[in-house]
Amino acid sequence: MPHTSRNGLYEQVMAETPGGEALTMCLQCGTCGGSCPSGADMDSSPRRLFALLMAHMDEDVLESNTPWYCVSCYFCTVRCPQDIPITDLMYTIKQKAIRAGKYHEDSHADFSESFIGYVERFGRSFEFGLATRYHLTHRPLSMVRKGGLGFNMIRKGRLNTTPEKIKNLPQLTAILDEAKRIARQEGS
Amino acid sequence: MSEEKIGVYVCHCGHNIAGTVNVEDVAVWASDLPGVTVARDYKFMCSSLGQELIEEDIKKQGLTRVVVAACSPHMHEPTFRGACSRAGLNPYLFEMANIREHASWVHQDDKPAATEKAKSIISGAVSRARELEPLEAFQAPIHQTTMVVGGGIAGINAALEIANAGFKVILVEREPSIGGHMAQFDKTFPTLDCSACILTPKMFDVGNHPNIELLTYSEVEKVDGYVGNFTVRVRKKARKIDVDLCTGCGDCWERCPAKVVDYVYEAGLGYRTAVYRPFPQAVPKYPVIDPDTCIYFKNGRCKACEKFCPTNAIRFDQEDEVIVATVGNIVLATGYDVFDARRLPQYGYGRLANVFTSMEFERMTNASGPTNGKIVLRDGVTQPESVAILHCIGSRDKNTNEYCSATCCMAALKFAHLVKEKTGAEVYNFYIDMRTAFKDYEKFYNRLMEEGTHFIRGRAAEVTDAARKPDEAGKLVVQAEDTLIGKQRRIPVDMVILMAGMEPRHDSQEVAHRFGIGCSDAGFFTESHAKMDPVATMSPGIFIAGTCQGPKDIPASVSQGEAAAARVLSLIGRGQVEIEPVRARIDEDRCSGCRICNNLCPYHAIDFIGELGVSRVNPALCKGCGTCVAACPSQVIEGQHYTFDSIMAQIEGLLWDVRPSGKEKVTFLEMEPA
Amino acid sequence: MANNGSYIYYPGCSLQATAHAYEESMLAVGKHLGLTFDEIDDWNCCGATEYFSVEALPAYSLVARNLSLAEKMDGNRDVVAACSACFLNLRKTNDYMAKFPDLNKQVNQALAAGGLSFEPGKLKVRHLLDIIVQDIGYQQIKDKVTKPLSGMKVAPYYGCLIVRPETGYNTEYPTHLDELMVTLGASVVDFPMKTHCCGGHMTQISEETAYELIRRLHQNASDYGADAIVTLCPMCQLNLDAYQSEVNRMFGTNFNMPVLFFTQLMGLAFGLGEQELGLGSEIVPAAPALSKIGTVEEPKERARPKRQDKQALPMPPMDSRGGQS
Amino acid sequence: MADYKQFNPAWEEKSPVIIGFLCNWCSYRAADLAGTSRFGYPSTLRDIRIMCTGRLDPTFVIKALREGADGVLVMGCHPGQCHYEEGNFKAMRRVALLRRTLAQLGVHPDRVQLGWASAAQGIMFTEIVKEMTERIARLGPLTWQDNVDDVASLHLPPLPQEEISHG
Repeated sequence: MPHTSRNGLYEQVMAETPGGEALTMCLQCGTCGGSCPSGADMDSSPRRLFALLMAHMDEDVLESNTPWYCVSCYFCTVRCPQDIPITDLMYTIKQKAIRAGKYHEDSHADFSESFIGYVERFGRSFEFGLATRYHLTHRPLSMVRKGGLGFNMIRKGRLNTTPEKIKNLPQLTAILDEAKRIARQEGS
Repeated sequence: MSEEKIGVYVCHCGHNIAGTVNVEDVAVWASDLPGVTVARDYKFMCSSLGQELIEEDIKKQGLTRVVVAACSPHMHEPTFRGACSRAGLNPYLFEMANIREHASWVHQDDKPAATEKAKSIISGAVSRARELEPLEAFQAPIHQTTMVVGGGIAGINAALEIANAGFKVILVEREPSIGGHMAQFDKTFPTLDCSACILTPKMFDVGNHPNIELLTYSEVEKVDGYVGNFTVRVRKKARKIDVDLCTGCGDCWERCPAKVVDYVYEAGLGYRTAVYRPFPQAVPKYPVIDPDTCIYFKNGRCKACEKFCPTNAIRFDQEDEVIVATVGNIVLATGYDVFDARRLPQYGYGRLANVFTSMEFERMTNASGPTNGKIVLRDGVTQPESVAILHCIGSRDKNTNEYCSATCCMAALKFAHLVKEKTGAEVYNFYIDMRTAFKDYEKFYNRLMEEGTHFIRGRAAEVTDAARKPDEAGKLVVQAEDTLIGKQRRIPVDMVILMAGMEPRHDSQEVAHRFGIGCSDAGFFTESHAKMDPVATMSPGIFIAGTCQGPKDIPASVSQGEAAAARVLSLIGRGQVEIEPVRARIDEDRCSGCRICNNLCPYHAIDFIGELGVSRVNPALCKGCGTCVAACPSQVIEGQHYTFDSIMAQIEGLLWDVRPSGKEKVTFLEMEPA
Repeated sequence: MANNGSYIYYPGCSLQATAHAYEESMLAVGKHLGLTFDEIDDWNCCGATEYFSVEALPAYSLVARNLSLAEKMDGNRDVVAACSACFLNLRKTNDYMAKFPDLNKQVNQALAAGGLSFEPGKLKVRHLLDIIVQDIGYQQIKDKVTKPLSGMKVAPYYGCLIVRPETGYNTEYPTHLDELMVTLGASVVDFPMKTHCCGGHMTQISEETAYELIRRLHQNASDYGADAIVTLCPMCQLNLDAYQSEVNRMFGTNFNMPVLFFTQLMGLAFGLGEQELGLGSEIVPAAPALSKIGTVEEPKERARPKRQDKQALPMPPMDSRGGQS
Repeated sequence: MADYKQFNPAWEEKSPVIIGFLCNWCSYRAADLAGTSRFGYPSTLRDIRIMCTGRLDPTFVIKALREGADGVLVMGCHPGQCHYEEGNFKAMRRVALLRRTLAQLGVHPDRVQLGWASAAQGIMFTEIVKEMTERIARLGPLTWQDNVDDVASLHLPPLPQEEISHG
């Protein structure tokens, strides 16, 4: 591990991201922020978020909307001159924010959680359920507008209205439960 | 065994060793080692007082071996050998124990372990010292001729310095003309001197110097020998021109119908003919015929050049020539390659017409270049109204080259100035850090700021022709985060210049191998010491200068060329050189004549003496690697200074604390070496 | 042919729902080329980008269950995914487990709770397009073309996850889909946005963000005169196709750009029926674009200045060392 | 002092001892560079400078193992970059042969390793020492005094299971 005196959020984020220790090498060059397709909507560019993280301004990092606007395009990761796994670090920061309960109210943690809720219940994703549930609770207005779109999709046979379920769900549940137990035990 | 009187000196090296290793304890402990007469610790052994301590003990106590536990032998072995010599002890009876680089500095977090390791290292050195034998260094005469490889600005200066001192120089250059990259440039930063104006007089001097033999269009193929006496084989490629007849009049290339893009001198921005002289001021003035593009060599017809040559100097049948030269010293000044910007497709070079590399721009802004110095877009006519200059292309990037190319920031400022001066265009510099170290460079940066050049702190993320807004249509858009604002910016421009970094020559590893010198992973040649010996290499008699050693600008290259010349001249002045007597020696009485060693030797230094039926090492050719020593099935080859006994003793010494007790040495001498 | 034409197939949720046309056309084209795809029995969702946002280890374990099931299938065959997100997750989990021993240990510990195990690094995860261009090859495909797509101009759209992070193809400007389209007889526009993001899951959670990304792609494809966008990812297809009208509404634009899967165009060029290729399930109708097939090919536009311009400066060639090393 | 019991309880409070043969031109200088750069590594390595790995007499390795070392690390210039052109290739062949011989003697061949580090690769040098140390730590202390006696009486002992099973 890199030489740091603390075990704060910065160190934890690096430790919990495979290859994350490269973050100490950040040049603050802005290639990530310049490459980001959704950068305009972020309150901090990825570069600035890392600067906050390295300055141990943990609250600012956890409450930032930046990782929640990451679209996982990996442009930043492949272009980063210091080989920092930026996209993966964004995932880790999201996980940290959820665990700390600190994420920005504008963030999309609920969407992710609803999504995995379906995956855990059925073993498959369920777009119809997800879209209706998420939009009914978060954006009822857009739901009205998007109704037509959903109808179109159903008409074209592109939206299943009942979820698919895998056969050996208990196996999957056992695996996921064990994974969660290990993750908790690792003290993160 | 132990009639030897050994002195052990443990150096504190200030805090460098004493801060981690308990040097007092170690010295006391060492005094009990078998054969040790005196063991001391001292603040700085390399100081004159430290050395005098050794000299006094040798004289007064009659020491027969000296061990200094301090830094790396690559640092101070010569120092302490000198001290021994002065006190009358054969310098090869001295042994160094490296407890700094190999102990105190690498085990700073575990002082007891560092102390124990230091003891082991010293114990090994003491055991080995006992087995050392007095040796005499070889003296080899220095051949007075020097070879300089590479005719760029570093090589030119090295050659001129040596030649002006009255010694012969053979200057070998791969291209048809000397001049190197500097000949391609227009202006030089920060003074904006005309590059050609300051370079061409030097080129002329080289071409006309009575002491310089110029071999252009030539490459070194093989190097044998050692300092003072190298044998170098050079292939002089056929110019297909009889230079004794050629006047350089130019009739041939003016008539040549084969026009090709010139990727070397014009960096791809201009054309040349198949018979060509790279540029008007070329030295020598003679053209070459490039057989790859010449129509005659393709289909046997044309010969226009021959027809129009007024002196009948064209020789289509001319063959390559191999020249073997004997030289005393070699200066390598082989220069750099420009980073290929196509390796970073996000910047669009090769796809977007108006993205240029820095070298293309140099040619464009050069009055003798393809556009006669006009700054225009790829269409050849339109003058740009806005130009973006992207720093760090192929530099400071783990995806390409990790190092900083050192010159691009200043060259970018130079370009920005030239663009402004010639076109009045808006200029945007995208940079990570502005690096303007060295005399008057910062002043130039300030001048550019005064001129109104825009500086955006952020490495450009991409260059695209995909317009998002109407004002971007038809433009190149440079997208970057302006890190000082923290926001993404898109700057539409007409022209983009990529500041391509410096790379080692594509064949630098091979060249390093050919000359027997070190080469970094990146491919730059390795100097003997980064700070204290920057132009020497680990191979005596071979020096390096200029960008083959690492990225640097013109004044630094010139300085290194001259520094290398000074090193060569000092060797020539000395007349002879001392060579470490680390050599193989065959006990001819016991040699079975199996000749296994003959073929193993990479230097063909072992001859079979037919009438005696034994092999013999030629010490002038042997370099002391020890390969034959390890391979001899009869164990009759001795590696001087690294003898079998000395290494076996060192192993025992190193393992002083873990050796099996009670049992006397059970050696495996019954086992034949594989 | 590598794998003898037989592959382990991971469909992923989308291919059997929103992108059923992709699966249908893939299977039809595969059959035509003599490929078999053995579906992993009882596969589960790859977690998309969502699971990794919440918890890392369960996310890797979720993916690893599929890899473990695949590993148990017969033969040294490669795993093929047609969805870019599935491809990424399978590949990334495989690679990371091989590269990071701690992760490998923990994931295997979790798998053990379900009676499974997985040895990373042995299995190869590949995208469908990679199999088409590498294992089948352009020449064989060309030989099968009976109805060249001449007259149709397509914008080859790769999206993100098929090239990033490293998959061996140029991460910024790949050309294998371009070449495939040319092989089918279509003309290809030089599409600068070819590897830019379609908005991903942002269409669900931040329309403002997503629609702008979709707009950029359509804008660029239109500017370059494409008749259709051809894609290889169900998410890209969905976003560009289904949300096009929303984008038009938000920005006052008038895009009418059909978005097709590359397998659908392959099928058409092979002379397969529209029905079996799932054509018609797209929201923006493809018929106008498809009607151009067979019309005379327009001369390809030159992005580069013409060589014969006397003053023009030479362009650097693209060929040597064009990709990232 | 690092705790090597976690790798193999047989270490008790001891540490592995590794004899290193470093060539003068590349790996010895890599070790020097690790020092000047203050890159730490386990204190298990005790090195001997030889001009070239081509000088490596297999007897040296046997000697080191016999005299209490738990492993031997031979390090030279990268293949193709030998200061003496090809000494490291010769070392490669000799070490390969030696490892086979050692296995026959009941010593795990991984106790003898070959590594490369150029003069510019201080980090790589430390990585190799770390890896070697961990490998030896897992193998446990070399206790072949008994075996040696067997060898002396020319009876090759069966391969110790716990050692060979790793390789």
